[in-house]
Amino acid sequence: MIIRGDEPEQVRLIKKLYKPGNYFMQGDEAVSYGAIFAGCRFYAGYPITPASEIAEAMARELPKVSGYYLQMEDEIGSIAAVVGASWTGLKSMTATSGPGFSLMQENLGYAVMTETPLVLVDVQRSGPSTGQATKGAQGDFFQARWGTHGDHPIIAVSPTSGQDAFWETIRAFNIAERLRTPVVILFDGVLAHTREFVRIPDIGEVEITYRKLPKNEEEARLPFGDPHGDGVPPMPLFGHGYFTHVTGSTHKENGLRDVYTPEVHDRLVRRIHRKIEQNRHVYEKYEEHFTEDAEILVVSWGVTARPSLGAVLRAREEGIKAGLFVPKTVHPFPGERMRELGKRVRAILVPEMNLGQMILEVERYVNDDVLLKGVNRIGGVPLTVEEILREIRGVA
Amino acid sequence: MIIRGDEPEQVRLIKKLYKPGNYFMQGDEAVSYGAIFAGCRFYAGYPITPASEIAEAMARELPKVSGYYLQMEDEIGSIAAVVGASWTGLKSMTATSGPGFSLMQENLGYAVMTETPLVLVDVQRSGPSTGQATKGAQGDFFQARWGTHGDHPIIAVSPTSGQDAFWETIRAFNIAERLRTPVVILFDGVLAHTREFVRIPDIGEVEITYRKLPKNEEEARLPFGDPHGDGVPPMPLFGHGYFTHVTGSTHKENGLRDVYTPEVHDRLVRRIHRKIEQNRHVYEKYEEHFTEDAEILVVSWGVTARPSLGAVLRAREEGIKAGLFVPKTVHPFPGERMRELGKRVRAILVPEMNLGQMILEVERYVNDDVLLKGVNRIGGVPLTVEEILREIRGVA
Amino acid sequence: MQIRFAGIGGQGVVLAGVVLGEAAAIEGLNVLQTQDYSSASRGGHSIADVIISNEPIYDVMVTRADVLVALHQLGYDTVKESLKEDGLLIVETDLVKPDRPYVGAPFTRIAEGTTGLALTVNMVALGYFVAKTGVVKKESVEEAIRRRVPEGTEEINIKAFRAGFEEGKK
Amino acid sequence: MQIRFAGIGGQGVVLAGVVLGEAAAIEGLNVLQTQDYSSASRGGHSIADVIISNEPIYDVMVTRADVLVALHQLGYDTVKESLKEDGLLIVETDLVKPDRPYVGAPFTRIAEGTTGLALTVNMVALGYFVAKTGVVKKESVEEAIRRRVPEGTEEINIKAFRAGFEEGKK
Amino acid sequence: MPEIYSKYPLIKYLRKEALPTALCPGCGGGTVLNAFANAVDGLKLDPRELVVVSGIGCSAWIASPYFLADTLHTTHGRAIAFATGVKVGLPDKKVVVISGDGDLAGIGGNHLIHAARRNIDITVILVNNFIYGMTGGQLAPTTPFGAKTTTSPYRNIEHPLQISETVSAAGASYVARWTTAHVYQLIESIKKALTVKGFSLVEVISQCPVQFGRRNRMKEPAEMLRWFLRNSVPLAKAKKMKPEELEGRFVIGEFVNRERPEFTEELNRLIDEVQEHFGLKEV
Amino acid sequence: MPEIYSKYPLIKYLRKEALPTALCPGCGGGTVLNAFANAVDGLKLDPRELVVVSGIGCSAWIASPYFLADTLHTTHGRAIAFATGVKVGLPDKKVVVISGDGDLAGIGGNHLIHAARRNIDITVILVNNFIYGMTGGQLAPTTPFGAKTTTSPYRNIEHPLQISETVSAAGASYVARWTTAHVYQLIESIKKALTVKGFSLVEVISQCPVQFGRRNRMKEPAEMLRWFLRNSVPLAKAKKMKPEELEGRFVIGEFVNRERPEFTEELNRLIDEVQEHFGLKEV
Amino acid sequence: MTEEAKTDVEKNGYLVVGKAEGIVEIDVDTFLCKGCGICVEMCPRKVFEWSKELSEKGVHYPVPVNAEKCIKCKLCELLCPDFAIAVRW
Amino acid sequence: MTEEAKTDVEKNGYLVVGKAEGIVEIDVDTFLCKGCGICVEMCPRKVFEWSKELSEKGVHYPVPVNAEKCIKCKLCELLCPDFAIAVRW
Ligand SMILES: Cc1ncc(C[n+]2csc(CCOP(=O)(O)OP(=O)(O)O)c2C)c(N)n1
Ligand SMILES: Cc1ncc(C[n+]2csc(CCOP(=O)(O)OP(=O)(O)O)c2C)c(N)n1
Ligand code: SF4
Ligand code: SF4
Ligand code: SF4
Ligand code: SF4
Ligand code: SF4
Ligand code: SF4
Ligand SMILES: [Mg+2]
Ligand SMILES: [Mg+2]
Repeated sequence: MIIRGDEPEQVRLIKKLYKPGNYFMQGDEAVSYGAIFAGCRFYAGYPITPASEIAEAMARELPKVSGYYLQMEDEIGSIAAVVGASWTGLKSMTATSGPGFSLMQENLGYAVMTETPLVLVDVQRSGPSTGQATKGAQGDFFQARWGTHGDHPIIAVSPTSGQDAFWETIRAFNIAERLRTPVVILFDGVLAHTREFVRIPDIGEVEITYRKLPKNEEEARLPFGDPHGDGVPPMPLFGHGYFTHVTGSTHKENGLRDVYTPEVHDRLVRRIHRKIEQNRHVYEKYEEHFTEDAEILVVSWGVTARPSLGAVLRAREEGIKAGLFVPKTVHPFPGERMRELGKRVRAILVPEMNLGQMILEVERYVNDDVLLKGVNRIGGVPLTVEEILREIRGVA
Repeated sequence: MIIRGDEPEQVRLIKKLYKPGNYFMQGDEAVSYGAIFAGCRFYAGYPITPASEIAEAMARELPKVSGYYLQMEDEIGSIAAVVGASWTGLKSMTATSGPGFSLMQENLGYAVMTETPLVLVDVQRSGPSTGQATKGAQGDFFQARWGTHGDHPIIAVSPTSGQDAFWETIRAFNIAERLRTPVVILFDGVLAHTREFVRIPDIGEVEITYRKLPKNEEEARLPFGDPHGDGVPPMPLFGHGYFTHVTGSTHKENGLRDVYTPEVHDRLVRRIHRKIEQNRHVYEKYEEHFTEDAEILVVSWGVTARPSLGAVLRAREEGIKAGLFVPKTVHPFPGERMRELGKRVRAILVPEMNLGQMILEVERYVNDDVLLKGVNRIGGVPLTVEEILREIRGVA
Repeated sequence: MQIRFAGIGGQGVVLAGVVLGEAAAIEGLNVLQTQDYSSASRGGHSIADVIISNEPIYDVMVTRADVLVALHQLGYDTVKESLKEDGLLIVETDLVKPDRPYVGAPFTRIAEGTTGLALTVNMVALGYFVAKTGVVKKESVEEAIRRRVPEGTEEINIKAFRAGFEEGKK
Repeated sequence: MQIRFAGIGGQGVVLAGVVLGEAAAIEGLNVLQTQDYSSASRGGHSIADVIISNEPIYDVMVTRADVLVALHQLGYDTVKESLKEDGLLIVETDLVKPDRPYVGAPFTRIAEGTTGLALTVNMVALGYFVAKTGVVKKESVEEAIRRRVPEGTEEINIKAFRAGFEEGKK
Repeated sequence: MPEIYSKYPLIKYLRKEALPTALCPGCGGGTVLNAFANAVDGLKLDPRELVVVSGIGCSAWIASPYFLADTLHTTHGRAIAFATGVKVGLPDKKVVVISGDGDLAGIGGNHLIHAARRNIDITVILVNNFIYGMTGGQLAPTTPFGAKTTTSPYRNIEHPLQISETVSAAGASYVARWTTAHVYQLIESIKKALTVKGFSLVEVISQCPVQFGRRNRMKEPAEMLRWFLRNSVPLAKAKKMKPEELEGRFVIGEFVNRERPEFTEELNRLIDEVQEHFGLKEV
Repeated sequence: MPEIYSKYPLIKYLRKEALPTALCPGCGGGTVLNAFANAVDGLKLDPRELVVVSGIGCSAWIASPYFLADTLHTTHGRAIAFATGVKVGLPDKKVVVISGDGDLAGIGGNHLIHAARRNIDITVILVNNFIYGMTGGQLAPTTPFGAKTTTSPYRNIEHPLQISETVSAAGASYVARWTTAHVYQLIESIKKALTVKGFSLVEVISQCPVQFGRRNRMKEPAEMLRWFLRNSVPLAKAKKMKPEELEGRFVIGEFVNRERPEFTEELNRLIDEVQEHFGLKEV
Repeated sequence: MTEEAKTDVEKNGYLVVGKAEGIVEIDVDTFLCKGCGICVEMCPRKVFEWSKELSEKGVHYPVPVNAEKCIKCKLCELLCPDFAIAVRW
Repeated sequence: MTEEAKTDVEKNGYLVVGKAEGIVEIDVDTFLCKGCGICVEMCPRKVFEWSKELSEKGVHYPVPVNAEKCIKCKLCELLCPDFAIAVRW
């Protein structure tokens, strides 16, 4: 049985349960409702601050929509169960924070290698290690990119508000399904625990994507092939009599292990990279404000994008030609657009709740003659409009 | 009891056991002997190809020098035991490969946060996921830098031959002890299993560093202070009656948890970063060949540095002004030297057994007018002199 | 307006913030509510922030509080710096000894007197705050309480809220 | 000189490579020895490479083999492309059917005949190889065998090596 | 690729293109595969009704890729956790985990225990060969006290985990231990395990002649089988023996066989209740 | 920081500057700390001879930072593995792990079992409050069947892990279970556990009034203590009862108390043997 | 505070002392006490009563008003999660 | 190959067949067989003997020369790790 979020029965349940309207809710809840609207019907997780509210909301809501909530014995098992469930056709998710994200890295790599669609929410908290467990941060930017071993691509999106979290979660599921790949949501503890208005739409307003299934026996026999040239193999789900073989070892197009032939490895791993590279249109997303004529560009992401916007607006009021660039898909980084914007501005500020991570990506795309400066804050307290504004004034 | 590798009894044992001379041995064995010479007397690990030979050598040799070999139930437990042992004063090590390295990330971050000296050998194999388990690779370059959650610094060294592995292991221990920090050895499966001559020196030739111990009660009361201004607190070992409190949560100089005060977190995490930043002289190391007049610079590391040198030598024979830059400490990356060299050359080639990782670091330090090109190979087979030479010729 | 509630774990400070936020939401105002607390236990400080505005809100934290409602010395000490010079300080007078001008009452005793439950102190304080500031309507708060408190405890909480409101109106 | 031994797991191909490497090391030559095998089990191919040279060795793998010693069809098929056009091919004639000129003998049968143990086939082949190429001295190999084989099996292995050597001298 | 000539009909359960297996000659893993095929055949199960999950190790290769069903070859130690997701998604299929002692009871021991506790309807066939076979014969948490391995070159100073006993304590519905030499009983136990509703474990003591036998004076597979036969003690008899007497013995038989609520059934029942409670059922 | 006035002499074992603890009013964790101090005092142990290790959770805060000894506050679930390294490095010290059910038997269950198997001389005091307290009251692997938590808002459909029973099966030298209400017996058991050579576990059923009690109709700490007293069954009696009768009961008492070779002793003995064998001993 | 025949209750800074001459002295540290009620509820002799006033923590604390009934079982002292009680004689 | 009174042994491609008319037919697939010896050693009736020649794999394989002694216990078939044996009647 495959539960599709757009089945009439599911639509009926959702319509009955979730009246469109504005709700005062936490960011974590917004993620959860986003997941349910996107069709997520399997959640396995392990409690951790500040992601536990996602688990709690899923435990409460999933049974209502015939979905499964599981609490596993740890985060390693959680993502493992999510992968297993995904192969049965369930849209699946887990959520965690830094320590759990570290533990999930091995199996996240497995999901990349086996091309298993799933969504992993990392609600970033102040690290390293246990750090300040109840405080938010943006310190896992590069862990999301490089946390698992070996060459691998990854897609990560990062919401900038509760409302955005609802929609970005849906987008994350759609990307995961479309490209048969895990997608990380780089959320943060500040927004996770912030209550705001979130508009819950009618399910009819939501566009939902499903993974490609094999059209025939032949496609089913090549679970890791590329029959459509888009790098995305149709996924022969378990339980349909396809006798699918799935392994995290290097495998041929038919799924069988071949860990000795260099060409097999090269072909597989490069195709998995190419799949992500050639489908930028599926996931690339950024927001721009006043970039047409900006002289000072603020590049920010996630929770910090919001005070950054406040600061840019204030700077404009003061007559400073400031602009804002917000990558919403942060991995792969929208480098080309960054390069273009970098050519037009005099100074770039990169506010982040960390000691400078996204700035290292920005650095790769901008020339030496642009002043590049981080605006960094650690300790669990978000950057404020005032602080960012001060930095803008400083380079104005 | 603290076992110091330079105690007369230990020196006697080593002199008796290991006669100076050339031995035909695997890279993994060279690492093991290096560790023993450096004073490593505790090893906890979990078998994994291609790192198991390190465990096997340690299991065989450690009892001879009164050291402890432990096999744990997994890699998470292995690095945990290593941290525990380090706090009793034992120089401690673990070794693993990709999947295990992923699992160790959480506790590697704990070691960074608690400033626990230890050495972690990652014998890189061909990933992602289980990939080609018996084949070597260089795909964990950035995982070593960013694998654990939250803002953290890391030091990683990477040997280029069996002989080098012996000495780099000693250097890794010395850095770990000097800076009270974990050090990663980015080794690889090719060299790990390659047998070559390794000269084992007399123990008298080996310079060995030990961690700073508190000089008095006052220093002991501040296990996370900075009494000497070098960012490195003396380490009050367990079992000495200091009543030391150690935590991976944000803590004050006295070790007690304070996870709410932003300044405490900021002070701690920035000092830990500063400790690494301000002590570059302790760990920065690179090799240069023909860089004085090079027009084409090959930048390579680890196992690939060796065919790179072969290729540069051949290119010189052919009259091509090629040079070679080999970071031996790969994290923090020797960026300043890279920047200097980058200014002098026309083209830079970066051969690596991956899809292009160190090249992303190089990119940050060189101008757009330099031709920058990766020479990449995955699939488990090392790059050859001939292949790299071909690329050099291609840009000559 | 930036409002900050400060107390210790167990005083229901976060719930007070959530109810206030919900009340503002009911009135169609822009509102953002956050909190800061010790790891899940009851000894440490507990802070709830509410920003209410007619404009879009860009800050995700209270930067300078217009009102600080302090229910416990520990909470007060933790955040007192954030209250504007001309801000309004409301305190639980038995448990907070402020070092600047304030208004307030023995909210815990009022709670015990009204509902028999010390832990309704949060609603008493909220009532007092609403009476003093008028930032939201009494009725909106009562509706918000009905939505947000555990089933079965609505009336008791509203009772406490009203007691505080009365005290604030004095 | 680049030498490659190829067989299947269980034939002791790696040990042959290691012994040859050690022998070269004993003679003070530069030597580098690597291997490639299936994950710990016996069904798959098993390859051992040895590079012996008077010069420093920069490659960490055999790029073009001067000699290929093939003990099994599977190993042969896996690496036969790497043998130089004018390279020397030595095969276990019962188990490998090469598609190019070769020399060789039924090494397994010789092993069984000499030591009673099929698994000394590696030493037989090594002896044959040394006889044919002379790249290292017989005595060095015998010393290397003593250092490298499990305690108690030195003599049996040397016996097999000598049998192969004799066969190679024929 | 030569044609398979074997007249053994159960070969139909295998992925022929992958044969012969990559396991060593005489590896007990092959016998376990044989026994498993017999059990499936005996129960007349359509392999389309099976999903087989494994971790990493030689024993994890038993079904991956050789058994012709949906097969999920996962990461080291995590097979049961993956299988949990599969079972929840496909509650009507038989989900089977076949993997090694190191994989399931070493690094993966926690998933084993918690799956047993949850009593999820998964059948685990744990191939206990006392060793980490695939990585070259290192100490396992099942290695007998005193035995030699590449990482206990002098002698093992640790005690082996009593897997069946521990999993019984954790709450499984069915637990049995046999050796490969007890192949008839083994087949019967696998059949029972596949039939029981709830978590079931069949621990199979199995020979690794190459990595264990060779270092412990049993080079020939058959020697190991004889060692198993010689040292096996039926559970009933073992209960009357002292711990010292049981040192180095293999207690065989059925440890538990009991009815307890099964996890996926409970989960689906809960969903029903909740939908009932909130009036979500279609009328 | 006000002075501590308490006349209770055992307060000398605590880090006074950190008091009062950050635990909730009536949290059983405080009682466990009290009992542990009593056991240390009763044995006249110098706290310099102790190293206390914990994971993450409210119960992990019992000794970190409150108990005045070398204290290692580690990562979630891994305390026993860290403690293993400490014990090997300091074989003559008493190494104690005090942490929660989720920490030690949930995520960390595998280290628990393997330490028991290895029989390393570590004393584990496992505070079982049926819940993930610190993270706000989510389901734990110890939560009773049917109970409500924030992640089982309708009812828990899983079965709780029988920790003491499972660890006994895995091979510990000493295992006992008490509740905080059985504080005298608890102190005696901790004393025994600290004295026994080998791995020892004292499982303490403990009240979390805030995250467990509140959601399961026991808001007052004392109510929970009375619940413990009402439902406790001594081991001897429990052996005569049926599983159904034991549902929801707490079996208390000593599960095992036996002598087995201890790991660090064996390890040091092995070193001795090896050095002897290679003629490395100084003459 | 209730006055009982044989128990003297006095406050000394954070300390509340109940003395039953010749029998027992029971001390409660109101800085440490969090008012959980375990002592009040579990004392087999109902030695404690709740304070009327709030402590600095904002909680009522136990007052050993009936110290003379104490059987010195020390249960209160041992169960107190906050080391706030000492029973001495 | 040993010739026994009642057993006919013949080779058919990779298959070695031992037929004892009216009793049993035992087939060994020498492509699958790895020569582990389990059947040879564990057969209660010593039905198998080792081949003189090596198979393609380089191993000796079992030849059911004494098929007529077979008691059809199928132990060889069930124990064979490589599905190489079929005992049929
Ligand atoms: C995380 C991780 N650690 C270690 C390994 C290496 N590894 C592969 S198989 C194996 C042991 C397998 O032992 P077991 O499960 O007993 O299987 P066997 O090979 O003995 O059948 C190990 C340690 C790995 N693949 N992943
Ligand atoms: C890897 C990881 N996962 C999750 C967490 C979050 N976490 C902190 S404490 C805890 C539960 C603690 O439960 P328990 O051990 O029972 O202690 P209690 O608080 O109940 O005393 C969890 C899940 C974490 N810190 N690290
Ligand atoms: S190493 Fe052991 S377990 Fe692995 S295939 Fe060979 S015999 Fe079997
Ligand atoms: S949440 Fe529960 S376990 Fe944690 S301190 Fe409070 S009462 Fe104790
Ligand atoms: S038990 Fe301790 S903390 Fe609780 S009320 Fe009594 S004195 Fe106070
Ligand atoms: S010692 Fe016993 S009787 Fe006395 S006050 Fe305490 S609990 Fe009551
Ligand atoms: S048991 Fe099977 S593999 Fe082994 S020798 Fe007999 S036929 Fe060959
Ligand atoms: S069926 Fe039994 S008797 Fe017949 S050959 Fe096989 S093992 Fe021997
Ligand atoms: Mg095994
Ligand atoms: Mg708990």
